[in-house]
Amino acid sequence: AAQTLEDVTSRGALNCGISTGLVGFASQDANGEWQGFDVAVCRAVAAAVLGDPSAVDFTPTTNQVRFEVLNSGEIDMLARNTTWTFSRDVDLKLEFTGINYYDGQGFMVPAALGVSSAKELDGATVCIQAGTTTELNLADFFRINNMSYQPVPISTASEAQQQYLAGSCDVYTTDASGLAATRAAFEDPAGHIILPEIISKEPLGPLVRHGDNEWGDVVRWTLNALIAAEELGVTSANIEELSAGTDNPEINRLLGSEGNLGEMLGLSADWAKNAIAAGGNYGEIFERHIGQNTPIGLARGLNAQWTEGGLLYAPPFR
Amino acid sequence: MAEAPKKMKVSDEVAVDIRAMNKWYGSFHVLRDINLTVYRGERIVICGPSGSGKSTLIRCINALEEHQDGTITVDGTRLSSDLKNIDKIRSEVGMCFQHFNLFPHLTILENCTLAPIWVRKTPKREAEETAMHFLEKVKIPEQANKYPGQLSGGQQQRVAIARSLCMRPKIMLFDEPTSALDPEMIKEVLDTMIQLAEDGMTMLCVTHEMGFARQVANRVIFMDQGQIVEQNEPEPFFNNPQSDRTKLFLSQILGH
Amino acid sequence: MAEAPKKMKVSDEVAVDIRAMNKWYGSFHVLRDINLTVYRGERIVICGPSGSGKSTLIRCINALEEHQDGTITVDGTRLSSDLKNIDKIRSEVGMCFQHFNLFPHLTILENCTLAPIWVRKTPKREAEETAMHFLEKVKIPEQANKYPGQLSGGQQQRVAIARSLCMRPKIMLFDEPTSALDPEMIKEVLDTMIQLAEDGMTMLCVTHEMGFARQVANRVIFMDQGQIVEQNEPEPFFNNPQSDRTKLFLSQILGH
Amino acid sequence: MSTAPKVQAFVRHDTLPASAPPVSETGVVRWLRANLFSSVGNGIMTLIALYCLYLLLAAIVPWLANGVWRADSIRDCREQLAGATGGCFAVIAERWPQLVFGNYPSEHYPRAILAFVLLFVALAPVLFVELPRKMLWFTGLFPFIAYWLIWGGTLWVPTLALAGVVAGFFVFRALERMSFFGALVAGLAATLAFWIVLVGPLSGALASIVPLRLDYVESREIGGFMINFILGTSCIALSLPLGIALALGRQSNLPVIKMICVMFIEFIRGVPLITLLFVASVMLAYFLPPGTNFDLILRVIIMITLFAAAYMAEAIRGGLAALPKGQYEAGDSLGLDYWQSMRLIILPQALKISIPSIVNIAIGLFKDTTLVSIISMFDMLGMIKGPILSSTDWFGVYWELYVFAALLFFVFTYGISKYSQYLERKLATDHR
Amino acid sequence: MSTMSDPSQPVFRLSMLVNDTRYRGITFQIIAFMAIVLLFGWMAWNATQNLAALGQNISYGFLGEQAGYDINQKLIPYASTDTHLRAAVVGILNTLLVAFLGCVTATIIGVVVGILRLSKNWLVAKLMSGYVEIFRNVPVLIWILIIFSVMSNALPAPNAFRGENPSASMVMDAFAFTNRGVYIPRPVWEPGSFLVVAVFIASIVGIFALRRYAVKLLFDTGRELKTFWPSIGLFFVPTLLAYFVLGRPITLEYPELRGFNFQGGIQIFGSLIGLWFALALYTGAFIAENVRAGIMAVSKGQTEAASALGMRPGRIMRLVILPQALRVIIPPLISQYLNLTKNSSLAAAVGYMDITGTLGGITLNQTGRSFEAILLLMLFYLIISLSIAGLMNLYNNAVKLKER
Ligand SMILES: Nc1ncnc2c1ncn2[C@@H]1O[C@H](COP(=O)(O)OP(=O)(O)OP(=O)(O)O)[C@@H](O)[C@H]1O
Ligand SMILES: Nc1ncnc2c1ncn2[C@@H]1O[C@H](COP(=O)(O)OP(=O)(O)OP(=O)(O)O)[C@@H](O)[C@H]1O
Ligand SMILES: [Mg+2]
Ligand SMILES: [Mg+2]
Repeated sequence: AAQTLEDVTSRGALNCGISTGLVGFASQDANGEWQGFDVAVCRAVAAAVLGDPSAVDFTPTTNQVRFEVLNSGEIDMLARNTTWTFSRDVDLKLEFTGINYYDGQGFMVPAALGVSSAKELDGATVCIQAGTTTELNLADFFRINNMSYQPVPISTASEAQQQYLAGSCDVYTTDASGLAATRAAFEDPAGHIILPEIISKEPLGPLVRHGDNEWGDVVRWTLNALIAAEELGVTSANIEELSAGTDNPEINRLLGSEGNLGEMLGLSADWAKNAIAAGGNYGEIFERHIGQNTPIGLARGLNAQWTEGGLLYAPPFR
Repeated sequence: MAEAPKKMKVSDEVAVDIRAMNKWYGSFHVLRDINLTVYRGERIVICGPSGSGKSTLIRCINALEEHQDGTITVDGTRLSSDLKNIDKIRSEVGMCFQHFNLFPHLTILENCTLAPIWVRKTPKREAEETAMHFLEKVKIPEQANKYPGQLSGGQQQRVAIARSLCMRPKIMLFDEPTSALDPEMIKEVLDTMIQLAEDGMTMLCVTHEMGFARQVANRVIFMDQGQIVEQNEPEPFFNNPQSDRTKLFLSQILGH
Repeated sequence: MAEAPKKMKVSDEVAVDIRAMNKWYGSFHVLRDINLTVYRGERIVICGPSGSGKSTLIRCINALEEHQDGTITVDGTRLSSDLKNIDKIRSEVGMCFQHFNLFPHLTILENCTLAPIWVRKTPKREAEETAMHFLEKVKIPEQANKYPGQLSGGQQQRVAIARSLCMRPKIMLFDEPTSALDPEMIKEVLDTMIQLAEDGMTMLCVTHEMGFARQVANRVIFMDQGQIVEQNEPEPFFNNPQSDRTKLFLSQILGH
Repeated sequence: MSTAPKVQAFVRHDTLPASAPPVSETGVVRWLRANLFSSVGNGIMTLIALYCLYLLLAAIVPWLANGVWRADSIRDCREQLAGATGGCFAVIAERWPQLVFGNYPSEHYPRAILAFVLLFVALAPVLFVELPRKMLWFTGLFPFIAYWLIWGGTLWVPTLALAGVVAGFFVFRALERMSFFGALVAGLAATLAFWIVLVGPLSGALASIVPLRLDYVESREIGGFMINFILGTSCIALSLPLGIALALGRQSNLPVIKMICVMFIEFIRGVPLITLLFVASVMLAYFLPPGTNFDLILRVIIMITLFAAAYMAEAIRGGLAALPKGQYEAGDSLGLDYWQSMRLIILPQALKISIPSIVNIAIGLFKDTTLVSIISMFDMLGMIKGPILSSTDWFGVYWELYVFAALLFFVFTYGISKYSQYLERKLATDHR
Repeated sequence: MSTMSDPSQPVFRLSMLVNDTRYRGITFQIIAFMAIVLLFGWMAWNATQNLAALGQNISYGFLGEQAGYDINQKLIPYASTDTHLRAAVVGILNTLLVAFLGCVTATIIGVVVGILRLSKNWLVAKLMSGYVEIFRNVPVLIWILIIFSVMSNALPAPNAFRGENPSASMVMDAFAFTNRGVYIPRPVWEPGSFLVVAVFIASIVGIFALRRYAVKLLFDTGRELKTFWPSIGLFFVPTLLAYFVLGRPITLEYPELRGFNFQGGIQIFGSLIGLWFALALYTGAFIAENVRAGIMAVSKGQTEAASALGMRPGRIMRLVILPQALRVIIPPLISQYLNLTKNSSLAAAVGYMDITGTLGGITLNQTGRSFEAILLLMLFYLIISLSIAGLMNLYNNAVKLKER
């Protein structure tokens, strides 16, 4: 199974698995174009491998089928809000290639409820999206804090939101990013507050099959390139200019004007340049799809560069 | 057919009295100004072309159809929309249909005892005895524990007659009881009816079996377009019909 | 009925030869030690009480039923489990059922041409001509384009005969061809069969039409309980039956 | 007994004129009395029914009447409504192409619509026997035309596929005299061999000489109601022959074949369709040689076809059982072999008897195609649940889309069920 | 045709395999059998290859591992620390629960609607056929989604019961209808309560005995005993008497609003109600058609014959029409029950934790054991289907009309 890269190049398109729809991360516009934060990772990989960010065939996947679809070879990579866990990595024989979003599970309640901490939620009815780590975290959190609750599992975010607004549950829990996105779409966002507790670590990242390390490297380093680009100040605006050569050797190695990193990966020298040019660096992608100026309005938080107090830390390109 | 029964004396007690009766289906005038008096013990055969209202007439007598105008009196009880009257009349009038309408989920014996037990409140024991008596009369006692589906058409029709008789009706109505049967079975059923006639049962019978009419009827009634066109004793009726309609009709059915 | 055909001289060629044939349904012994030789041009009528195995016997001849013991040879071909032999025999033996079994989804003409086209591989044109010829023979060429459901029972049975004839069989089997018909239609069908007999067709016919038997049969066979009890020419058979079973049976069917 | 009354001879020479019924028997009053107020109980029921009707309308009418049809997003809708009850139908107005076609490229909509219209032309001779039988030729060609119109690519692929069928047919014809069944198997094998061996390279070669191509559209771009329709029609069409084969197998007197068919049918009928769809989406790949990987739509079509075939088989078995035994015997006695009598005598009649139940299965199947949304296919329902409701603009609308979907399905399935009723009435009087 | 003795041809030729009725069938069967075995063998071989390539194996060990998730609706005790197997069992019970409730409700709806559709009342008949057409012609998944959200939007949230001037209030202070479900009082069994229950069961038995006695009396003597009021009396009086005599051993725990939700009492979850009603309304429409067809299949002649014998409509229905109609109605009715049970696998759409939601949903998802989970899932449905189908065959054979 060590030939995914060849398959992709000979096919001329990347098969990328994404979510069937998650506001800000993967959704379709009126023209049927996939847009979103996860989608951008796919496009970047396609640009890196094939030089064309639009050479992606998206396969929407549900929670149930995502790993099978990857394992059966139907898709080359899965870029969908999937939490990196031990058992998924080891037992399910998947390979997580990095983290594109540091999330954590949080709670949203109507402001009128007068709750200010998750510890006050004893006896509450909680809406969750079924079939994710969210349920496990929730169970653990309430058990540890000796509280009872009623889970209401819902299959899609739009239905969960519908139930929450109708008052079928007191609390809506999902990853904090999802909470923010949901809240932003409300008629009255101010009427709902996101509680301060984050009860879990949810590192979300793209993943590939076990056993094809070359392909894993491609995906891993494409993601790292996006992150490093932001750290190094490479943006879609200045990339043409910088790729001509700079006095920063790391930028040069990244953009292929120096060294042979691309060759080592089995790609062209300008692979990272293409990846970054596809949708900009990590920061640009973030701002375009889920940042402060979008209706979703997420702050960078943990997803800021390490230099700015966040956790984003791309290994060096050398 | 068996030897001709003596045409029995008819009493002057009135069994059924129909006066100026009219019936409409929607705006279609099916029965027009029907006047008919049937005496106890009389055997009347009704004939006429298809659609002339024969079935409707006899169905009116036991209130399977309601009439809109005129009166029907059965055995002194005036038919009205009062349920009690209807029940009373129905328990005195037995009816036999062209397609027998036996209850397929019940055995022959149960078919015959159902109504006596539930309507007449006869103890089951007694009802079964009566039923066997009448089944013997129609000559099929050995079929008592079979189901209708296992019997031939002629046998089914005879069960249907026995079933009506078990309610000990004073009047029997027959609506073309033999027209759904194969020729050899017709005889069985007609024999049974002739025997009934011999016993003095008051009968109104829609049929085109002219042999039967000649043999047992006191009176033959010819209907057309919802009216009684002609009535007479069988001999003059067949040999010397008065109305042109009747002549035409008789020439058709006797000719073939 | 038409005038009696001359009882034709029978050739000494054997058409059907049945030797020591036995048949069981499960453990029920339906046919016991049947020995029968039918010569070409012979017309045989088989009669006997219900359940005596008449139908089973003639159904064995064209392998609609299998037999377990003994041999059946039709026109020189020994009936065996080889499909080719079965096909050969069936294409030489025509069969007419009590309930006609016409194909209701095909027109009369299509009913008649189906087997010639698909089994005999006759060109359609030619098959249709043959079919019309036989339909004329049974006197219903004008119905060729109707569907069976539009025909009367007698007409349907005649079509069934024509359908068999279209395969130009050497032998025709009839299983009570008239018993599902109304009396007036029986005559039509019997006339057709008499005409066939006149043309010299070898026929085996299960029937209780004794007039037909007297008129056309070379031999009448009486079966009871799976055995051939008596066989003789019609005159001696009817006038002077030998076995008591036959006498009893004849008294019943001729009496009613 | 006293003096018996002498029979009154009576003759009427003139006909009484028909007279109008009493007032109570005609007109609106009678209609009302007969249909709404024939008794006290009935009157009460009428009132209750009227009240229910009122409640229903009171809930629905304002929502429909105040509906907003023109807006950019749900926020816009809410502003326009300013608190009043009303639907935000703008989402339908904006997203209807997606609802109907999924992500099918909009410049190719005419192709899909043409295929849709041609479907009716192709179906017409099947549905209405009065039409000239010649039209069935088009019906036979339609699958290839439709495939080409919808997926595009070079015309050579469907043409060669058709050629494969024709080749199979000739093989069948050549061998038919020897054994129908053997010929059938050989014909199918020939077709398959032709497809596998020849279609790929030959179409490539021919296409490079004479291109004749439409833009290729990927399966995954097909979605919305279109996919429900494709799945529905192709699965129904494919399941029919398979269902016939299974039904014949189940009626067979060869115990092994019978057992295989019974087990297959009972297994399929015993499990819910979505578990089979799970199998199609996650398990089927395991059962195929490593590395094979074919279109999800194709996998789903296979699964739904198997599912429908099991039900079809039961419907057809009913038809076979309803045929009198005499029909089989008449066939035998004329010398027709098993396949001939099946094809010429038994099946035409059995199928006709089972048409109403076949149509019911078809309706059920068409509705069940929505279940593919559960395995993340973007059929109409999947489109709503996935991309549309999770788009930033329309996150929060709900009812409007589901009601729209319900309505669309209703129109089609109700149409089919009306057709089946028409057919039942017609068949009841056929040939009489 | 398989055997026909033919002693003169003892030699066996190869062509006899195809042409001889004795061998032909066997030949075909062996070919078919081998084809199937080969097909399965091929698939199994592929599966082992594929699994080996992925380094996976088939193992049901995950069933013994800790599930880790909670289930709201459970009929047996279950906590997130229990195993996946127990979660699956909870799911199975939930499937059976919704299937049972759905079947009962669908039958009631179907029978009522089916009869009303034949009503002489034009408006009622039209409304009912409107209901049937609308529900039959729209996919059940859409109905599940629509009805679930109708429920959660039309009923008040528990919040609405709060405060000085609540916008919603409990019915009789005992039942609360909220969009999270319906809360009803829970009986609390104290010592002595089993006596009350025993008395209650005894009185039910008594009612049946009374009815049998009434029929026997009618059969024996022709006297008819009125059983309606005595039955009702028997239903209530002894139980109430025992209840009060024993000092009210059964008390009710009323639901009351505490914290976020109503506490106490029994909660019937919204997802259960939504799914239950969607399935019941959908299947009810089909059952209504079956019922109507069944009643119409009993010819009008039967009613007329019975009326002509002097029977009243109620009796005609019970003694003549229903026994015949039921033979026609019950077989399709049971297939509808099967359909409902299979359709309940769509529960995931509303988050009802049936077997598809637990074993086929969260467990599958958390453990990634899709192969095993789906096989188990199919097995479960297959067992249910086959046992119901078996029952149906028994019934069919029992009521088959006796024919000649
Ligand atoms: N329910 C009904 N509604 C409307 N018209 C009816 C109805 N029943 C019968 N009719 C019409 O009333 C007329 C008389 O019907 P009826 O059945 O009494 O005729 P009939 O003399 O018994 O004919 P047949 O010999 O065919 O049985 C016919 O024209 C028939 O079409
Ligand atoms: N398929 C069968 N299985 C078992 N027994 C059968 C079968 N077919 C016929 N029989 C029995 O075989 C016996 C002969 O039947 P057959 O039909 O040949 O009688 P028949 O002389 O033609 O009678 P009929 O005059 O009633 O047609 C009967 O007792 C019948 O019950
Ligand atoms: Mg009549
Ligand atoms: Mg016979």
